[in-house]
Amino acid sequence: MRWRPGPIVILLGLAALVPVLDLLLPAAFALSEAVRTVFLYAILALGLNVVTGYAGLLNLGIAAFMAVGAYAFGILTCEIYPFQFGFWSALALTLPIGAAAGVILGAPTLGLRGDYLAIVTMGFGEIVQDVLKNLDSITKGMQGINPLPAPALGGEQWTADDERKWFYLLFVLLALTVLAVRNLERSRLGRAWFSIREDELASRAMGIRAERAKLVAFATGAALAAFAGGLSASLLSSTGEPNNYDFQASILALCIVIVGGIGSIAGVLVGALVMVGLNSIVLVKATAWMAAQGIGSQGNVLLSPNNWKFLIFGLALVIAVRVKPDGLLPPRLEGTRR
Amino acid sequence: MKAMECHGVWVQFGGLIAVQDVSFAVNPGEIFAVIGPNGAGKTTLFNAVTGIYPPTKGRVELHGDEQVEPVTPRVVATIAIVGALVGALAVGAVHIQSLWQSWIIDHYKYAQPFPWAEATAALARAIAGLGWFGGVLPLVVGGAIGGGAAWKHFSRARRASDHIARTGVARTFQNIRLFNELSLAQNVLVGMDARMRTGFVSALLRLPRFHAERRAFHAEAQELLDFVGLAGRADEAAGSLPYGLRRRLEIARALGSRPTLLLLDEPAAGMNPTEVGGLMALIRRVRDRGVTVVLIEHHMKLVMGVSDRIHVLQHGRTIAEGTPDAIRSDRRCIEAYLGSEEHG
Amino acid sequence: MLDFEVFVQQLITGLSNGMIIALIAIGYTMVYGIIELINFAHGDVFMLGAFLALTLLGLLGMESWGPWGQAGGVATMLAASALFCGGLNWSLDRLAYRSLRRSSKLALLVSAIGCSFICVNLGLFWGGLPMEVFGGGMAAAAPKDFPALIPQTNLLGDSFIRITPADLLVVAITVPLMVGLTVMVKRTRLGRAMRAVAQDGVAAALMGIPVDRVIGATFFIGGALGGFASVVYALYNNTIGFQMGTRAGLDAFTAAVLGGIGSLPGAVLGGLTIGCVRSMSDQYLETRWTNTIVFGILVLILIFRPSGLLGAARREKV
Amino acid sequence: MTMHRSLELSFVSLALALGAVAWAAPEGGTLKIVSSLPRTGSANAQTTTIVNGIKLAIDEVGGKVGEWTIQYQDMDDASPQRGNWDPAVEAQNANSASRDDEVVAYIGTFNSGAAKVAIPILNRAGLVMVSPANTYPGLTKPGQGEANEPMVYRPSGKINYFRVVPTDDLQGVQAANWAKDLGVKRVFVLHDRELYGKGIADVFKKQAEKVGIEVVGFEGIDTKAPNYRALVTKLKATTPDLVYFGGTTQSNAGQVAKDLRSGGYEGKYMVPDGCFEQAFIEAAGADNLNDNTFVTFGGLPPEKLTGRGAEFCSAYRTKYSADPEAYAAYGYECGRVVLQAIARATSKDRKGILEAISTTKDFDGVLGRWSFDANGDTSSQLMSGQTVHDGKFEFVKVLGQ
Repeated sequence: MRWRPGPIVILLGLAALVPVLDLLLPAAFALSEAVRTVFLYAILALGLNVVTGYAGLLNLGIAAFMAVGAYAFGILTCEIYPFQFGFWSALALTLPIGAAAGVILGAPTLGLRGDYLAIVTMGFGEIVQDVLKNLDSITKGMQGINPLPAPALGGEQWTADDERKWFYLLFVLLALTVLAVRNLERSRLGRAWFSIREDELASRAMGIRAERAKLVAFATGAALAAFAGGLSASLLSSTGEPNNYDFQASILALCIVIVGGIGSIAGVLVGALVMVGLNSIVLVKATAWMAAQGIGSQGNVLLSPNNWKFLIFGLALVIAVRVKPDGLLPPRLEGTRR
Repeated sequence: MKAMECHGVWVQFGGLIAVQDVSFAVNPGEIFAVIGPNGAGKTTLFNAVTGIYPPTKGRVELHGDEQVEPVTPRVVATIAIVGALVGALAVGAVHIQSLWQSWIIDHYKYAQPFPWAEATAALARAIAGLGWFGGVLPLVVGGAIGGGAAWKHFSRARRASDHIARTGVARTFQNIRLFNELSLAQNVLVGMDARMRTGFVSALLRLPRFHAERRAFHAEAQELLDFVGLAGRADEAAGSLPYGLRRRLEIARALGSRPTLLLLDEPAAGMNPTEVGGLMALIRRVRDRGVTVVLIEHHMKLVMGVSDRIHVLQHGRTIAEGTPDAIRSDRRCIEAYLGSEEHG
Repeated sequence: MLDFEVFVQQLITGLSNGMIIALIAIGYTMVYGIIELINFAHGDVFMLGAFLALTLLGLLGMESWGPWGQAGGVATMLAASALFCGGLNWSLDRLAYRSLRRSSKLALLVSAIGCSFICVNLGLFWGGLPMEVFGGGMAAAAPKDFPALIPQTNLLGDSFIRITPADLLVVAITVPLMVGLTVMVKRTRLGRAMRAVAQDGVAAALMGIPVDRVIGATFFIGGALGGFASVVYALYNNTIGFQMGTRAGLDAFTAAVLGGIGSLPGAVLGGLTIGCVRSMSDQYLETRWTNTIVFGILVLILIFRPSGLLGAARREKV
Repeated sequence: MTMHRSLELSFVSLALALGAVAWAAPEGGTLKIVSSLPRTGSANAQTTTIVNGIKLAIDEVGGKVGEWTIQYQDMDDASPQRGNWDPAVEAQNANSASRDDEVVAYIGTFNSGAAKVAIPILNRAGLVMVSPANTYPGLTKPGQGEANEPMVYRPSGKINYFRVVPTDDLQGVQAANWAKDLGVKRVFVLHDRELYGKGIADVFKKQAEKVGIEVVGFEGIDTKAPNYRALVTKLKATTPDLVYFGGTTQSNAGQVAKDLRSGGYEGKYMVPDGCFEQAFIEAAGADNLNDNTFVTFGGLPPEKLTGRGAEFCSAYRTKYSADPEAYAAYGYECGRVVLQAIARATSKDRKGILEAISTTKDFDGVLGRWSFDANGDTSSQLMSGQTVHDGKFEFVKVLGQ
């Protein structure tokens, strides 16, 4: 059989070319920075895809795990705490820490039916924010933790200015995440998740340990979200404030997964590109352009382009699922490639 | 030893008694049929046997064993550990700020080396100094909640269907429950899951052992599909399969776990006479693999043709049991069931 | 004041807040019961209802009406907001949800999230209307004062325990609505049709029930309750803002789940529970932990009662 | 005019893109000022007035300083799905400003948390940043915030961050002193758990204890709650004669006021400059505030201004047909500081303008006459106290005198 590149390979290949493209474009149109954000959200959404796409567990609090990762990374690395791990070891630690957080939330609640679980995860998202805000002697409350280290490779310390290095670091980590998720998807575990999503009762009757498989899905998703959180904190050199990881962030991740094509890795990548792109490329550039053209007036609420952002975002969601209810790149039949 | 025994099984939903004091035993290697008019409680009985819900009263033994996960020391230890962890979490949650204070804030001066030994000792002292109200109370309350939840979880899962399936009991469903979005091969592979050994890490990293196991099981899945007559369609979606063949796939999936006991819930429903003939042959071949078969069926030709013994239910009660010939001539059975079936 | 008085006062506050939550929660639970959709836009439809009420109040100049006139004004606002929210909810179903009935539940959910964003933006525009009640439109995003048509004076004179006309209004509007709704669902043809569709849409369609119409009616009734709730909320809290729907929706959905989703009495019980837990936690613990405590209690209850307080354990047909 | 400019600009960009001109000389004569503020969502009301202030300052000089044309770009650091400032967007704004060589000044941010993200990025690029709204002391003042602040914001070792607003540590102290003067004995302190509100409430509490006011309670509220009746019941039981709320209109200062009154609390209510805007009075309802609400503000209120300030007020009224509010004045001041620095700068590039801004001395601004100190803070310690009378803010006194 001849090997033909699948959509995942094509997407990642195109993404790798963005910095080259940037060399040709004027500075104002540089894309690689926005694409970095796409990468981060893609990792987060891949984590959510394991939980919601594969195992069928609606998780509305994935951003909480991102917060756990970001704050764990912050506390482990920042100079105002004694731990002061380096970038790599702290980033590696976000995975088990995220997984542990996933187990702590998941273990007591996985017996719940779909939407009950959704509300519990949403509540967990609120709790994490509250805890991060209220335990201010530990988490610095609303101040966020900064500065956080950038990676050092080959004895050389990066700064936030090394844009291309950052771009390719995130690119490689995203590719590794894709590979890991794909490996899980095409294994015994992935099959167990699919069977639970389709018919939990039947898969139990076939001897699938549904609780355990769900817990693993939950922990995997949480670990990936925490990983994305740690990375984003390092990229910004700050954990930001707890509010940055609120319900809205979880919703964005969910929209990425569903608009892209639930249960499909390529779909999640496209979804991240479309949703984050809409959010932080198209809308940003469009409003900047409109402002530059002198369109818009502060006196009239309708004439200020910023006031339309919610509407455009919402319409985009409604239209996207209307036109493509299964997402832009829905999964092909599992296993037809084996 | 019997392959399966029911001792005075009752199943009750609220006020409705679906199964009432049913007892029977199935010998290893036989084909045993449970028949009865609609609403006689056959499927409910199957569900009680396979752990989808527990019998209200009575016992179901599989291979001479009740198949309830026993309360072993290991289970007790797990519950205790969960309780202790939750208790510790509760203590931590209540005191996290003061503990952090005595561990980190009191000892860390910015940009100076951290005195780990000294700080940890201070932390230990702080924990020891929590006292009854601050320390022991949350520990006990948290431990009780955690342990209680763990026990509740265990007792719910004791006789869960996944546990029973893993002891060698497989089944099919009256209203076919395939995984429609998975391929045929994958449906069978789900059935085999209980026998697989690869864990998370070897799946993630695709260690050699992952590949070896995958090859072996994929080959076996093909073989099972051949066995039920679905050769060459391994990569089709189960949802696209014609109705008559879905039953066969369900049987292949059930056989994936190499069960010793197979429960078939109305396997011939909706089949035409030719298909029924093929199914009868298949059931016999399954038995010849050494699998004990228990089936629920309305289709009399099939029941009479393949069964070694038949058990008749009406309104949740046993009315007769015996060989096909005996049942055919049993007056009560004819009145209750066969009569209406054959002449109406 | 005595400790006991403080407790009673907190109970009153909790119950009043809880009833408003319950009224919104019923809208969620009805829609969920019938098409298993967490209607994210519900909270924002509720928010728009409050904006409509404030607009009417400003246009008609209700503040200068006499007490009886104002009572009539409140009735007008209730009717208008209920019709408006019901109609809006119905149109959301018609435009954004109906075509997705056969798609996955999650696509429907995203559509609802999208509608919620759209409604939020409409609220923002609305708040920027050049009307005096909206601050002349200069600060579209600022919270808006909703004039206190119902006074907040203490009916018990100088005592520490306060019962205000606003508290009574909450009771006077919510309780009859809840009773009426329960009767409607239990007794009327529409109610029976709704329950039939909720149980099994396909079977109901086969029996000749116009499923889409029944679902539309459910959206309308759920939305109308949100409309009533928005006026009660506005008269009780006296502030509205374009982002108030998010929080109200979150509380209400939590209440619906706590009580057992799909169950009307469950939604009411859930709402009252959350209201009371909130005020007790504010009083006896710290306000900043209140949210954590509410959700912590939710998780605890769900661990031991996985279908909520009054939800029936659902048995899958095998 | 601007249309023409940007057409020209895109032409140049196009030429660059095509590789026709490998390195075009920077287009002589254009300097860009950008602002990065949360323009989507709930803070929009305040940031609109800031942007109005900046635009007014630029318009006043006719969009030109000497031979140099000033371009202004209003960037949004909020994203729609968050409805609030978004760290990723803020970083993106700061990075794109650093990359664009024509940008010589960065006005922002609104939230101190966003400043923490932006300052180091701009610092490395040597781009000056002037904030109209950040009040978190640690951004500039050593010893006030974390041990590593403010050095961590200055990776290049030089100061590039300035602010025209007084920090929390000044305002909180003045507010507590004023409370003492008002005869307050017992105070209940509330805050919104945000960086600004909690910061100022912490300082207020400390100072209140110092000057002998008993702090009977200190609580962080949930800013999204529909009402605070339960909290008011608890608060009333501690019989305070002042409630201090560290927070803004957006974080529900108005609702707190309402619930205090409807809950039967009859004492005083004090809030910081985040509430010094008409929207606060509208949100709270004038009846709930009249004559026993006290607002502190860094600088003098519009109607007390003379000279420059008076001109600003009348110009603002003419242009936007509304009274300038606290943030409008801060925004205007930022704009003017930058423009004046451009005028004074010996070389019209980032370095020269940064230099010029850091040497701003005896600036005749709408907030009084002030200089930037060694940390980048305004030297103006002028604080005024307002009360609400008849639905309007009314100047009471200059604080600290």
